[in-house]
Amino acid sequence: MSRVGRNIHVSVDRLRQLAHRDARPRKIKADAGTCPKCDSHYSADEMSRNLRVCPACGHHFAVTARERLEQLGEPGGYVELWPELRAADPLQFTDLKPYAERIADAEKSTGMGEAIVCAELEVRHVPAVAAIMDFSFMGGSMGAVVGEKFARACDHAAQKGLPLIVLSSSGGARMQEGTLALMQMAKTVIALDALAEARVPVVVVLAHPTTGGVWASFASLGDVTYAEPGALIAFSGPRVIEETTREVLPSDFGRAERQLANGQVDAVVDRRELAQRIGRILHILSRPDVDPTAGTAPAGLQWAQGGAQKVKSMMDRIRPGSTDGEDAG
Amino acid sequence: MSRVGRNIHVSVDRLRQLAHRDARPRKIKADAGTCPKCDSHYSADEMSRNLRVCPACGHHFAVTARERLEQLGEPGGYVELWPELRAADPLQFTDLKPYAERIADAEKSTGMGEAIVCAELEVRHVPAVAAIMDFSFMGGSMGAVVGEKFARACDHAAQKGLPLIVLSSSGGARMQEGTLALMQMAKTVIALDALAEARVPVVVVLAHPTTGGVWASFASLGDVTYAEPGALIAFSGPRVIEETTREVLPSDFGRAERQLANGQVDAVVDRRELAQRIGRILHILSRPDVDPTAGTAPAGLQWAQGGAQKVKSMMDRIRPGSTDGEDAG
Amino acid sequence: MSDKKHGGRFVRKVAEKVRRPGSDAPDDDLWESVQLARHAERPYTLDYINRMCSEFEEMHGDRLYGDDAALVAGFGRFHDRPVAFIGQQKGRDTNERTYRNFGMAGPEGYRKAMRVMEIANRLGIPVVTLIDTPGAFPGASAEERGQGGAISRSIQMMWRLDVPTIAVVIGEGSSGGALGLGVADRVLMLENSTYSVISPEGASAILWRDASKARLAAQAFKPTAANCYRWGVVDVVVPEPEGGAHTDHEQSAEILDQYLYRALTDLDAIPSADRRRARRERFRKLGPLRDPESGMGMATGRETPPPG
Amino acid sequence: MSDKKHGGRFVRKVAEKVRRPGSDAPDDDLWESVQLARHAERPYTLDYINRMCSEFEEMHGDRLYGDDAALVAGFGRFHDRPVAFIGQQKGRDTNERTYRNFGMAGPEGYRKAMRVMEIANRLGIPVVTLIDTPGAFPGASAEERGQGGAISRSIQMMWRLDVPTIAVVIGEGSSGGALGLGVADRVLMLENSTYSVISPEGASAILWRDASKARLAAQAFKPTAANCYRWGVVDVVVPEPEGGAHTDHEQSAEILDQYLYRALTDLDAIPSADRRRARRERFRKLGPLRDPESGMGMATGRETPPPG
Ligand SMILES: [Zn+2]
Ligand SMILES: [Zn+2]
Repeated sequence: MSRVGRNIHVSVDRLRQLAHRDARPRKIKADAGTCPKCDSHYSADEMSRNLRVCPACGHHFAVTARERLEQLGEPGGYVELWPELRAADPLQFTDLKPYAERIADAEKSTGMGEAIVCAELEVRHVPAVAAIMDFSFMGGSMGAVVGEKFARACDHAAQKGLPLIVLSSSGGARMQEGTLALMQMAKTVIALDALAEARVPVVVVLAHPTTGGVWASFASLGDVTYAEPGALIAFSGPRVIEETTREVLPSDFGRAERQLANGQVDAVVDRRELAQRIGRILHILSRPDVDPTAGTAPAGLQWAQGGAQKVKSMMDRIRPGSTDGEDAG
Repeated sequence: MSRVGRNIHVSVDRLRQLAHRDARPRKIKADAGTCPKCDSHYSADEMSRNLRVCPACGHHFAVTARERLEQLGEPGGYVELWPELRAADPLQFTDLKPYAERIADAEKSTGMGEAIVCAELEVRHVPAVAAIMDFSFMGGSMGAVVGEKFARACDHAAQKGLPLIVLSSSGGARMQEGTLALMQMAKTVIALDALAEARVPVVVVLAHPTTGGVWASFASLGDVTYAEPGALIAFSGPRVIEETTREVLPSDFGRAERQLANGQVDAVVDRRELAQRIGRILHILSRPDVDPTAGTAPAGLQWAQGGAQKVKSMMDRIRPGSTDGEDAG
Repeated sequence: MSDKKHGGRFVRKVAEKVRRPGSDAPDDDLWESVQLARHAERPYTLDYINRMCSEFEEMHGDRLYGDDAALVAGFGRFHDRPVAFIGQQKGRDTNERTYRNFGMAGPEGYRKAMRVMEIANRLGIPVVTLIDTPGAFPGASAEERGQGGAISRSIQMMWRLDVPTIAVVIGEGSSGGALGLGVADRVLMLENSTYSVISPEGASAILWRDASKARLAAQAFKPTAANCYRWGVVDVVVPEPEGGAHTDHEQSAEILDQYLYRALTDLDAIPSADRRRARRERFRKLGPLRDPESGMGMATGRETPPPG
Repeated sequence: MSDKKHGGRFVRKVAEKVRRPGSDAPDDDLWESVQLARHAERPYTLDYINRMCSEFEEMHGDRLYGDDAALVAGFGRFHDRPVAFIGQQKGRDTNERTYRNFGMAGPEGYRKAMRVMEIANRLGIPVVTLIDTPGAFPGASAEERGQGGAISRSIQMMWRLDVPTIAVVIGEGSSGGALGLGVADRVLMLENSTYSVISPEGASAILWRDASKARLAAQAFKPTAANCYRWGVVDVVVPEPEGGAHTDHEQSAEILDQYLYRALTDLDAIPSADRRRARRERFRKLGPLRDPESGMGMATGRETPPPG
């Protein structure tokens, strides 16, 4: 391996330092509020206040799509789009349990209609469309509804000229919809191009896990790609790889930090900084409010009017034989 | 390293077998006719008949640009373009010897005006424009004349709708023309896009050696890229790398066969098959003489006329509920 | 080679399969298709290309990292015109299987495919893909070099091409590794091939938590040509010689040649912008769901008129 | 920040250098420029970006193989508009130098640059490159992953961009590794920077067969801003604070900021197709030669009116 190559930039290391200040391991019976990494325990209220990140060790717990919207947007300030769409059962599929039953169960246990929530919202005062996956709904798997809602979100954002924020958390295509689920990969990739034509950016946030057909479709096509710490990002999961190739994988295989070194993501961003980071990049990429040619030059400079002759005239000022004009500005 | 990855396809291995039939090592005093690899000796006439390839071991000797034209084209059948262009000496450059003197010497010893020859020719009955470098003229280095002739060759090919054949053999930019030689990299890369706009292909043949600014500009941008066996293909040569990084390089570092495994070339082609291979790919890529929609269908099929309805009607033939038409064809 | 000779018999046979609703098909037929789709003697990508093209020149390498023998790509002379052929390539004996990595392409394969597509698009040459893979290569190195992004970008590139495109599922079309070559103006599928979100064995291990339930999984996925046609996933089912493609490579290639030539001639007549619009609509429509706003059930598949 | 404050003095000083024919310049001045161009305290790419942008977000990775710290690329907010900044990055202490690989980018660096350029072009965001490198990384692994093709494609991409582009040589601009970021609508060059086909040490070893003749080589190559301006290689020489950019990073960035803003505002006013045509012509004209058909000597450089 060359000296060039796989240097690592974890952009939010300083949050690791914060961790120790607020640390307080409390050993009690493990439940949903227990950190699987350091055994700290939190009340539901504490968890929510910490954006479901363990302040002691930085472990990122799973977050539902609606919680994500609250974390990213202004308080209470989002409009959900197409919540009414529901999965069909085109294959009349049954594995250990009929698909129809699985869907009904998921709807009951999560209170969601599907594994993705789309919404219009503002992130740090920047209006955007968000498409947010929810792992708690059948492993965030992508069937026809996820594909359709994602595609509609692309169209909607393009029509309104708004950037798209994608948050992925998925085991891949929804197998219970068979070949038709596979086709959602094509559908979502094609839909993304509406944003390219509208010249608005796509920010993708890869949450744990982003695997299979979701990583191999829209989730790997962001203009800017952030990943949450520790998120598994892979097309084939570690178990499949180990079984197929008999490789022994490192414990951090496919994890966000490693995928950063592999050149697959732009930054690993702690959830507590996520909204701020998304807001910042969207602000940077936004078009200027004022036409840059129409008089925003700093005081003391007279280059606000005129056009193609400017650099030439600037060049003239330092050209051999030309002595005038150097003090004009 | 994965099992996928660096599989090697040397496409002309069978020529190695030919070698042994015609082999005849003859140990005499080494001169220009002596093979540096196996010490076989050949007369000038034998060398020329063998396209300057050692029949005993397959070693590829250097070839001048004009010899190349004879090897590639129909006998005597090429028209040289812009032979009159000559190098200037913009920096009044002197190293161990003045640049002007080096140029004059090169012209005298090679009988060439510069390190590239451009011509219109036919390769196996396919008309094309060729830009062929000559290592014997100042190491095939690229200065303003090479850049300009190459750019004109691109324009000429594009205007005539002919494919471009590039044969590179160069140590890189011509240092004696300083920063202006560096700029020829940009000039040649930009010029190549004329062919993209004209929708004609570019076939690049990498001969020994293709290094530095020539590899890092037009030589790495062919649509189809062949390399001669054993050709060194690299941006930085092995000596520079060993001195800079203290790496110990394998003996075949940067050689054609290895660069094939690295995904950098399409095939390693023995010189004795080169004209045939170029002719073949140009023939394959050429537009059909007959409009494919205008009646070239094999007898017995009635799909020569009509348009968008065809696949649909074909589909209809095997659609559920449709029983007619299956025997129509 | 005449349509009279093969067309009638084969087409009638296929039409009967298609007519039969999937759920009524006996297990045996379905499992037979799955087995035939990966029969060791079934013609592979190069078997078709070499028979259909008068000349073929294979391209190698992605210009980035390496050359992937699990995916072949190049330019062929097909009915006296240039056509880019791209497909996964399986091997027949142990050595060749290893060399071809069982037809499981890594990122270098998809990137070689994209390189050839870009050239084809620029030169105005149609692209034909032949799909035959148990899936993209599941290996750590493939993941580290961006397997996911390679597939998604291959899908994106196929959708963006201005030239006519045809995808043919010739054997086993499993998972994103298959779809990476599957976004085309026309999608054809050989009679005994399969096209599925996952291999039956993979599904068996995941959904039934039991690797031995592959047959059950296949029955649940129903990934046959007839069903894919019914779902609207493929446009044309290409007949195979009696007994399956493996019984007669020559005849199999002849039939595919006819279907490809017909589809190409058809696509030639459609302006590029219309083709791309139809390509987009084709994939956009796939996947039935329940939309209460527009009444129940978003119609796709062959209940409604086929696309195009 | 006012032009009055810096502009007059600096511009006059630069103009004097430019006026002096290169061959008359005393050795000392030229060697001093070469030394200043790589002064350890000279501002590097991120020193400029962080001062010129109100906000900057660095992008990482080529999505293919890795992330190259020798080349930084990202989006900044510059005078209340988005601008893509891309440049080689050197390090100041030993650790950072190693981390940044001495500003010698590998293929991953140029491919990251291209990725960011593609996004900028699609979103209509101008591209500014900052050139500061002893050359592209000379390593076996870089060659095996296509160093040559990475540089040529970066050149090709810069030429193809529809958005306004500005390249600035801020320090050492040596070899194809520099030119890989150098094809732009406007090429600026800091007063004490160098732009050359090879480093003086490299030239010394090759042409004089003696590594100690770097000073002689520099004298032969004359790679100063004044000479590059005279040759037509750069359009604008950007003045540095008295004593060189390393004496005052703030002031250096302020001056560059002014020049960039001016050039950007200028380029905004030119239609994209015209800009691209001029970009092509600009590089097409470079390189004097003798053409007997058109009389002797193909004119380039500042003997004739400057381009644009
Ligand atoms: Zn914890
Ligand atoms: Zn020999």
